[in-house]
Amino acid sequence: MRIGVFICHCGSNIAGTVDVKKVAEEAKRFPHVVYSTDYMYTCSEPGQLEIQEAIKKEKLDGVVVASCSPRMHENTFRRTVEKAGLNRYMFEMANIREHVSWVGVDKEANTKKAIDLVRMAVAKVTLNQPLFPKSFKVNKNVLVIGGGVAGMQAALDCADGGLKVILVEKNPSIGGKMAKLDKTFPTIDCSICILGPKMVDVGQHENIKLYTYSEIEEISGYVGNYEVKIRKKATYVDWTKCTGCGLCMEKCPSKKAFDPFNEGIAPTTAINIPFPQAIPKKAKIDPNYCRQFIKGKCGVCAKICPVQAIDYEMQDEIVTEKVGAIIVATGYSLFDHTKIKEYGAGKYLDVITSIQYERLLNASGPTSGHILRPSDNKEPKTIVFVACVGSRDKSLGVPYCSNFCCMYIAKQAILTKDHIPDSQSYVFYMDIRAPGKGYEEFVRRAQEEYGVKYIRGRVSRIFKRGDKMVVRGSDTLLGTQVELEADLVVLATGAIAEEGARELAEKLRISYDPYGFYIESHPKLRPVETNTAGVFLAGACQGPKDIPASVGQGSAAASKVLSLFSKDLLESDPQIAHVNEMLCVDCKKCIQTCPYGAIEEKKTPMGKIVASVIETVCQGCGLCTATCPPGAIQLQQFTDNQLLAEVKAFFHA
Amino acid sequence: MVMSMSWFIPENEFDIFVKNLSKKRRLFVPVKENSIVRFVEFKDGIKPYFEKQATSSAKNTIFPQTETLFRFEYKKDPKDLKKFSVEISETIEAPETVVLGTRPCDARGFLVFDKVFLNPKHPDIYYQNRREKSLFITMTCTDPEPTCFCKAVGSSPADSLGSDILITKVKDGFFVETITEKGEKLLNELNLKDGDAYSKEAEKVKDEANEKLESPFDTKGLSADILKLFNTNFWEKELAHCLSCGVCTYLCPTCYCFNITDETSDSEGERIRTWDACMFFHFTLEGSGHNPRPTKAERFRNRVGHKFSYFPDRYDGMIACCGCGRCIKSCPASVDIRKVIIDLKEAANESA
Amino acid sequence: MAEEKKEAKIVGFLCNWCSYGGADTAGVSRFKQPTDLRIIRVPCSGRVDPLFVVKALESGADGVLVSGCHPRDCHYSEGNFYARRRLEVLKRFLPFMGIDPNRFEYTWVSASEGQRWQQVVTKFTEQIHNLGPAPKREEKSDR
Amino acid sequence: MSKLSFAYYPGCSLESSAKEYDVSTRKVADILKVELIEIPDWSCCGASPAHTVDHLFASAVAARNLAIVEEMGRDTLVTPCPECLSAFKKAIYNMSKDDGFKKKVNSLLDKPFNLNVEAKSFLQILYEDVGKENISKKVIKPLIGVNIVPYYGCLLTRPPDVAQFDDPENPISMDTILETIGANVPYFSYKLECCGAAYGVTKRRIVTKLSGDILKTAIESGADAVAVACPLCQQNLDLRQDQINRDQGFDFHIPILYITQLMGLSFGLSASELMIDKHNVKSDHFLEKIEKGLKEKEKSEKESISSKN
Amino acid sequence: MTDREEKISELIKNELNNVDFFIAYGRGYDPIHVKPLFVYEEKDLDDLVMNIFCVHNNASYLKTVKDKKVGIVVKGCDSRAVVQLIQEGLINRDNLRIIGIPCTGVISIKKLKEKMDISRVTEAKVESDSVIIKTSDEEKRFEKDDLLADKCLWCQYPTPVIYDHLVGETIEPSRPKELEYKIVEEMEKEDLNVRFEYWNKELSRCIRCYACRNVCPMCVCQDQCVMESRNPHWISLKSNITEKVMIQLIHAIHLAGRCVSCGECERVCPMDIPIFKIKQKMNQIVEELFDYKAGIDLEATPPLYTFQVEEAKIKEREW
Repeated sequence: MRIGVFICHCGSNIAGTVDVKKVAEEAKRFPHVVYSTDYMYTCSEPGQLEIQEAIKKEKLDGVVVASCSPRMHENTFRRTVEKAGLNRYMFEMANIREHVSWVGVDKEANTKKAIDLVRMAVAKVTLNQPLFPKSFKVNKNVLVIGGGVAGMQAALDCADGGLKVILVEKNPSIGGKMAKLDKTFPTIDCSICILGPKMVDVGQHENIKLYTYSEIEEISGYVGNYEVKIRKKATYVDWTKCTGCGLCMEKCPSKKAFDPFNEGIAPTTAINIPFPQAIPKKAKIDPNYCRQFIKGKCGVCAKICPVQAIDYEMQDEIVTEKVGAIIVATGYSLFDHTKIKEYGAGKYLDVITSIQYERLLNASGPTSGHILRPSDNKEPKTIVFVACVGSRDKSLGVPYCSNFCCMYIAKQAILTKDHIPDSQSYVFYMDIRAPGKGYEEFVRRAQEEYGVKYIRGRVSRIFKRGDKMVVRGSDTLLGTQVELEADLVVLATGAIAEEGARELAEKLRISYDPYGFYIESHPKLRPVETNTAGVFLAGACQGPKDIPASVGQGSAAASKVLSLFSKDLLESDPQIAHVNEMLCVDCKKCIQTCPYGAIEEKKTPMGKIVASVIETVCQGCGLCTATCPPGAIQLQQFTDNQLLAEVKAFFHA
Repeated sequence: MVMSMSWFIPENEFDIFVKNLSKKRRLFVPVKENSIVRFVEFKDGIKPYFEKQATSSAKNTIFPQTETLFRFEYKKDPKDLKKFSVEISETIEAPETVVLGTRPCDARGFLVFDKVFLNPKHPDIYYQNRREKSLFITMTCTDPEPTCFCKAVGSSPADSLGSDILITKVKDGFFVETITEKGEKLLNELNLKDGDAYSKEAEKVKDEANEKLESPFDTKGLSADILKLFNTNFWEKELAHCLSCGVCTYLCPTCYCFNITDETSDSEGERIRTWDACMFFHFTLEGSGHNPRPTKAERFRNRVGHKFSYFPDRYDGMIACCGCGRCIKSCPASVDIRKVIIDLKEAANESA
Repeated sequence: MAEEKKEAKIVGFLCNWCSYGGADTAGVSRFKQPTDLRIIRVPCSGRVDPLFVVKALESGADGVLVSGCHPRDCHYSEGNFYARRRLEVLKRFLPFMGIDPNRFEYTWVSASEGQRWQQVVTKFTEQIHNLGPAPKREEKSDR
Repeated sequence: MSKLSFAYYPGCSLESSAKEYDVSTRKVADILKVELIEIPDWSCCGASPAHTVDHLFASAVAARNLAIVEEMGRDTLVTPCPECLSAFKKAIYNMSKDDGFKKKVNSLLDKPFNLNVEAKSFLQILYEDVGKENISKKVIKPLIGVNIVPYYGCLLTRPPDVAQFDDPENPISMDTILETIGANVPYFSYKLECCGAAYGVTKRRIVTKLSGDILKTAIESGADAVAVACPLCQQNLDLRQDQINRDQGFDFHIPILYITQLMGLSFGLSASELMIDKHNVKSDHFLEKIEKGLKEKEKSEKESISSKN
Repeated sequence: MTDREEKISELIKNELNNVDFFIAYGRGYDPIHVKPLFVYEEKDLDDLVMNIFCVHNNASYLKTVKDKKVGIVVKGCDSRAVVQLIQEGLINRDNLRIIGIPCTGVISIKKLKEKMDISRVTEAKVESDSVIIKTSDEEKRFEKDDLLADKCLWCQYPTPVIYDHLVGETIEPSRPKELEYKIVEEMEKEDLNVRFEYWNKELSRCIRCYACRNVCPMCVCQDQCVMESRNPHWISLKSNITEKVMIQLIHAIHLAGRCVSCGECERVCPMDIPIFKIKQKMNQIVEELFDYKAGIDLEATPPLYTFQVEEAKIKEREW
C-alpha cells in the first residue's frame, strides 16, 4: 500500500506539548508509509488541499491524519480524501490532541504516545477496505412527539413543507404548558391569544394527523424506515361523535376530580374538557373520580349526552404508523415543592406554585382571573414570590438554573399589581437571569413602575402565624434576617425532565443526561440533532428554555427533517457487518444477539445455510462479530484483524 | 559395510555414559511427564525413561514442530520512501545432536523422511543439515506391545536400519554395537569396555524379541486393494468414529507433512514451517473454498492410502509406516489402523 | 537524568459514543492524566470480544481497560449489557490461568463525565504501576 | 410490656439547676416500669463548650461514659438532656465514620470504647419504646381543659443524620405524648425556633428577643403552658421570663414545665412531688385550671349517667 | 452379551429403519478400550458392548452429521450435550432417536494406567464394587471408585436428562455435589505466579493436535476454528507457549455457559494435560453469576448470549 501521514499542529494545541516534527519523521519508517508531513492547521482549507495534492501526486491509497478527535472531524477529512478520488473509508485518524497533548504534561512521553497512536492508525488503515454506501427508499412522514409550542411549531413547519406529520400528545389537548399561561413575557400579550390560532392551524392542517391523549408504545426500525406503535388511551367518550358542547361537564355529579390542567389549584368534574380553547375540544372521563367506575352506577353523562358519545367500556387502542424521522418535543415538568419541608411540605394552602398562580391570574381559570387565597378566598394584599425553588440547589438534585423563572416572576408581579392595585409584591431572588431581548428592561419596569420589592436572599423557612404566612429569609444586601408576613406565597418551582422522559429515551435509543434531559449530538454545533440518525429534538425536553427558544428549535428541527427528506433516497452507512460464507457454520448466535434483528438465514447457491446481513437495518454495533466463534461475520472498518493490527502495532514498539 | 564393533556398558555405569554423551553434543532422551513419555533435551537432573515406548515419536528432535526458515526485514530508502529493499537472514547451522532411546520403529521413520527431504534434485537444506549432524542410538525392543506391528511392515523389534548405534539390554548391562561410521566414531571417543563377551547373549535377546511379535496382516497387494476401494463408501463406514484430529499424524514417526506461513510485525517478520496433517480440513482447502477432501472419510483414505499405497508405489515398495502402534494407543476414538487394513483387504476381495 | 519511571503498556478499548466522548471531554477540560494508556476506538463495548483482552495481555500488555456507556444508555441499547456479562466472566476467569485480575478492568463512563474519565485513567494507571510489568511466558520445552 | 431497662446518664444540669427534670424522669420511669440504672462513676459529657474547643477532647470525654456503659453490658445509654445526647451522638457518629479518629480517641481513654453502645433521649424511649398505649394506661388525672404547646428546641431532632429521631422540620413526639396525657395541643409554628441557648450569658438581648418571640407565639396560640424537654430551653423561657418582659415590653406569666413533670401530673403525682413549685413562673393558675377541667368532666359524666337510666 | 447389551441391540434393531445409522459402543482393540460403534446394519451389532469402559461421549459426532437422521446411545453426562445442542438449535430433535443408559460411572484409563501396566490386558470384569483386570502376566482387583473418572465422583445426572427409550431403572444422584469444584478450589489455593508457572509447564507439552476441540460436542465450527485460521488471524501456527495458552482460552471462552462437563477434552489429550479444570472453572463462574448449568433446560438460552438489565450478582466497580 501507499499511505500518507499528516500530523497536525492545531496551532499550539498539539505542537505545544507534542514534538510534531519528530512524529512525522518517525512515521516515515512505518511499513507502507510513502509520504509523511506535519501541517499547521490540517482541518483548514489549505490543510485539506495539501492532503488532496499529496493523494494525487503520491498516488496514495490510504491516509492517516493525526490531529483532534474523530468525533469532531472524521467526516470532514473523509470528504477531503473523497474529493481527491480516494474512497472515504481508506482513512483513519489518530487522536493526539484530546487524548494526548491536552492531557499529558511530559512532552517526551506525549511524543512517544503520539508516535504509537500514529503507528496503530497506520497498521489499521493498511487493512481498511473501500466501502460503498447503499441507498434505500425513504418514508417521508414525520412523527412529532409532544404537542406543546415547540412540537406544534415543528409540526406546522413540516406540514407546510409538504410532509405528512403524525403529532402525538400525551394530554387530551395540545397546547402544552403555554396553554396554561395567562400572559407571556416580556410583552405581556395573552398567551392563549397567540397560541390559540396556531393550535387551530394544527387541528385543521390537512397534513397533520393528531393523536391526543396518546403515548408512544414502541419504536423499531431506523432513519427513513421507522415503525411506531402508538397507544390511544381510552377517553370513554367517542370523539367522532362528541361536539364539545360541555353539557356533560355541567351535569356531572362528581365535582372533586383533580384537574391536571389547573395544576390542582381547583377541582373539576370527572368528565371534562380541559380548557375552552382545547384542540381537539372533546370531553374525557377520569376513571379515578367517575362514580360510574368507582361505584358502578351513575351514568348521568351518558343519559344527557345529545349525541350518545359516552362509552364506559372503551379500551386502549394500539395504532401503528410508519415514519422516516422523529422530532421529540416532550417539554418539561415542574419540581414537586412538597419535597421541601422548610417551606411547609405542601400543607399550607396559601403556599402555591407559580403555574398555579398563573391559573389564578387567567381569566378562564378557576377564579376567572381574580387572585384569591385558596384558604379563605380573600384577596391577598401582600404577595411574596420565592425564586429558585428546586433550582440551583445541589442538595435537591437540581443544580442547574431553570432559565425562565426570573422572567415570569417579574411578569406575575406586574400582573398582580394590575389585578390588585393596592397590593405589594416581594421577590426573594439570588440573581436575576434576564438575558433575552427586552428582558432586563422588563424586570427593571417591574421594580420601578410596579413597585415590586426585590430582596436578594434565600428563604429559609415559611410557616403560618395566625392567618398570615411568615416568610423568613436573609437579605444579603442589608446583611440581616428578614421576616415578611404574606397573605400569599408563590414558589417559582424549577424545571425538571418530563415524567416518563427516560423510558421514552430508551424506546428511541437516544441518551439522556443525569437529570433526564435529552443529550443533543453537539451542544454548540448540532443542538437539535441526536446521536441517533433520524431523531431530532426541540424545546425544553433538551433542557429548560423559554418560549422563543422553544419555537426557534421547533423550526430548526423541522428544517433538519425537511433537508433530510430533500432526497428521495437515503444512503446507508456502509460500516456494517458482512458474512464470509466460507466460515459460517450457521450456529445462529449472531442472529440471537443482534439488537436490531438485522441478520437472517439464507441458502447459498451451493445449498449451504449461512447468516446474511440486512444492510439497511444493521447499525454497525459489532456485537455479532464479538459473538461469532469462527469470526465469520465481520463488522466492516472494525474487523477482528483491524483491531488486532492496532494491538500488535502497539506491542511491537 | 563397516566391521560391526561392539562394546559393553555395565548396568551401573549407564548414567555416566548418558552424561558423557551430553558433554559435547546436544542429547535428546525420552522423559516421563505425568503419564506420557516424550523426547526432551537432556539437562542435569533429568531422569531418562527407557522402559516403555515414548508416547510421541522422536521426529521432533530433527524435524521440530515449529522451525524458522528465515527472517526478513523491509528497509526503506530514506530519500525515496517508495523504494524499499528486503533483507533476508536465515540460520541453517544446527548443533551436533545425539538421540538416545529411540526404538527401531522410530529410527526407521527417518528413512521415510530421508526419501522425501534428501532427494538429490531438491534436498531440504534445513532437514539435511540436522540429519547429517544427528546420530541415533536405538534400543532393541525387548517387550513389544500388543499394538506393535513393525513386523507387518518389514521391520522388527531388533531392526537396526536407520540407527547409528544399537543397544541391547543383557543381563547385567548393555551390549552396544555400531551400525554406521558416525556411530563408531562417537563410541571410540567414549572408550567403553569391549563387548564381544556379550554378543551371543545379545543375539539371543534379539532373536527372542523378534519371535514375540507376529504380523497381523500381509502387505502384499495392499496398494492395489486401496486403489480399488478408492471410490467406495468403505471409508465412510470404517472411519465413522474417527474425530479427524491430529493425534495420529503428530505422534507418527513417518508423518512428515508441514505448512509454511509468514508472521510479520511492523516491517519485519519470519517464514515458519510448522507440522500439518492431512486429517485437518485446512490441509486441502483451496482458495475458492472448494475442498477435494471435505470429510474425514476422504482424509483418512488419504492417510492409509499415502502410507500403504501412494508412497510405496513411488519409492519402490517402501511402506511409509513403521508399525509403532502409537496411532492406535493414543487415538481418542480407538481407531485401529490394523483393523482398517484387514477390513480393507476383505472388502477389496469381496468386490473383486 | 532521574530514573524515569518506566511507562507501563496499557491498552484501552473505548466505545465511540460514550467513553471515547468522555475521554474527549476530559481532554477539552484539560484534565491531566498519565500517558501510559493507548486508546483503541470500537463502535460499542459489546464489540470487545473477551479474546481481545486476553490477546493484549498475552502480547505484553501490563494492563487492559474496557470502557463503555452506562447500562441503559448504550447507543445500540443492548451492547453494554452483553459486554457486562462477558467481561465479568472473563475478569473472574483470568486469575485461574495465573493472570492477575487487577491487570484488567471494565467500567462505564458517559460522554459528559470528563472528570470521571480522568479518575479512571489515573487510578488504573497507578494500579498497574503498583503491579509492575506483566510476567512474560518463556519457553519451557524444546522446539 | 417486656421489662425495659437502660443505662441512665443524668448529666450535670439534672444534678443541680434542673433537679426537677431528673426527679420527674425517675418517677415517670418507675410508673411506666422502665428501669433506669445510673451509670457508675459517670463524668461530664462535654456538652457544647468542649465541642467548640476541641473535637477530639469532646469525643474522648463523652466516649469515657459510653465505655463504662459498654462494660456494664448494656447497648443503650439514655439521657433526658438533649445537650448530653448530642455530645454522645456526635462522639459515636465521628468515631464510627473515621477509624483514625476512633483510634486517637481510644488512645486517650484507659478503657477503649468499641462503638457497641448507642445514645437515646428519654423522650425517644417514651415515644418509641414505651409507646402512647402504655402511657395512656397510666393516666389517672388527664390534663383536661388546658392548652399546652410542645417546644422541642434545636438539639432533640437535629442534625438529622446524627440525631436520627422524629422529623427534623416537623417533630410530633411531644405533641403525641401531650395528647395522650389529655392536654389539648394547638398549632404552634415555633416548635423548633432557637431560644438563644447559651447567649443568655454573653448577649442576653438575643435570648430575650428569640425566647420572647417563642413565648409571644405560644400565648397567641392560646397556650396555658409550654412543655419542654431541655434544661437550657427551660431556663431561657422560665427563669428569664421577667428579663424578657423587661427587655421586650411584654407581660407574660406562662409556666414552662418539663414533659416528664406534666406526665407525672397526669399519672396522679402531686405538684410538690414533681418539684413544679421550684420554677420561677408559678403554675398555680395552670394547676387550678386542670382541677376545674377535671371537676367539669366528672360533673358532665354524672349527668350523662343519670340521664341514661 | 449382558442382558443390558441385549436390550440395547433389540432397541437399535427396531429403530434402524428410521435412522441412517446408530452410534453406540463397540469392542476396541482390547477389553479395556471401547470404541464408538456406528451401526449401519444388524450385523454391526455383534461388536456392541455396554460396560464400565464406555467412556466416550457419542454426542461428539452429532455436529458432523447435522443433516442426517441419527440414533445415539447416551449416558447421563452425554445426554446433557444432546440437550445443549438442541437448545442452541445446532441439531434437530426430530432427526434424533435417543437411547438413555442410567450410568453408575465409567473408568478413567489414565487412572488405571497409573496403577498397573495395561499394555497386555486380556480380560476385564466388574464384580459389585470392584474391578478385576487380567493381563498376560498378572491379575489385579481395584475399588471401582478408585478408577472412576473424576466427573463420575460428583455426578448429579446419572440418569440421562433426555431420551426416547431408557434401558434400566432411573438412578437418583447419590454423589456429593460439592466435589465438583474441589479440584478448582485446590488449584486456587496456590498463589498467582505458581498457577502461572503451572500452566506454562503443563501447556508446553501441547502439540496442537486439536483433539480436545474436535472431541468437544459443542465445538460445531471445528473446521473453521480460529485456533488454526489465518482470517481472522488471532494466533500463529507456532508452537510457543503464548499460542498454546491462547488455544485453551479460546476454547474456554467459547464454551462459557455451554460446557456440559463431559470431561472428554482431558480424556483425549495425548499429552495428558489437565485442561478439563479450565472448563470447570468457567462453569463455576457461570453458576455463581447466573445460577445456570448448561445442558439441562431445553428452553433456556446460554447466559452469555442474553442479558438482564439489572444483573443481580454483577456489581459496578467504584473509582
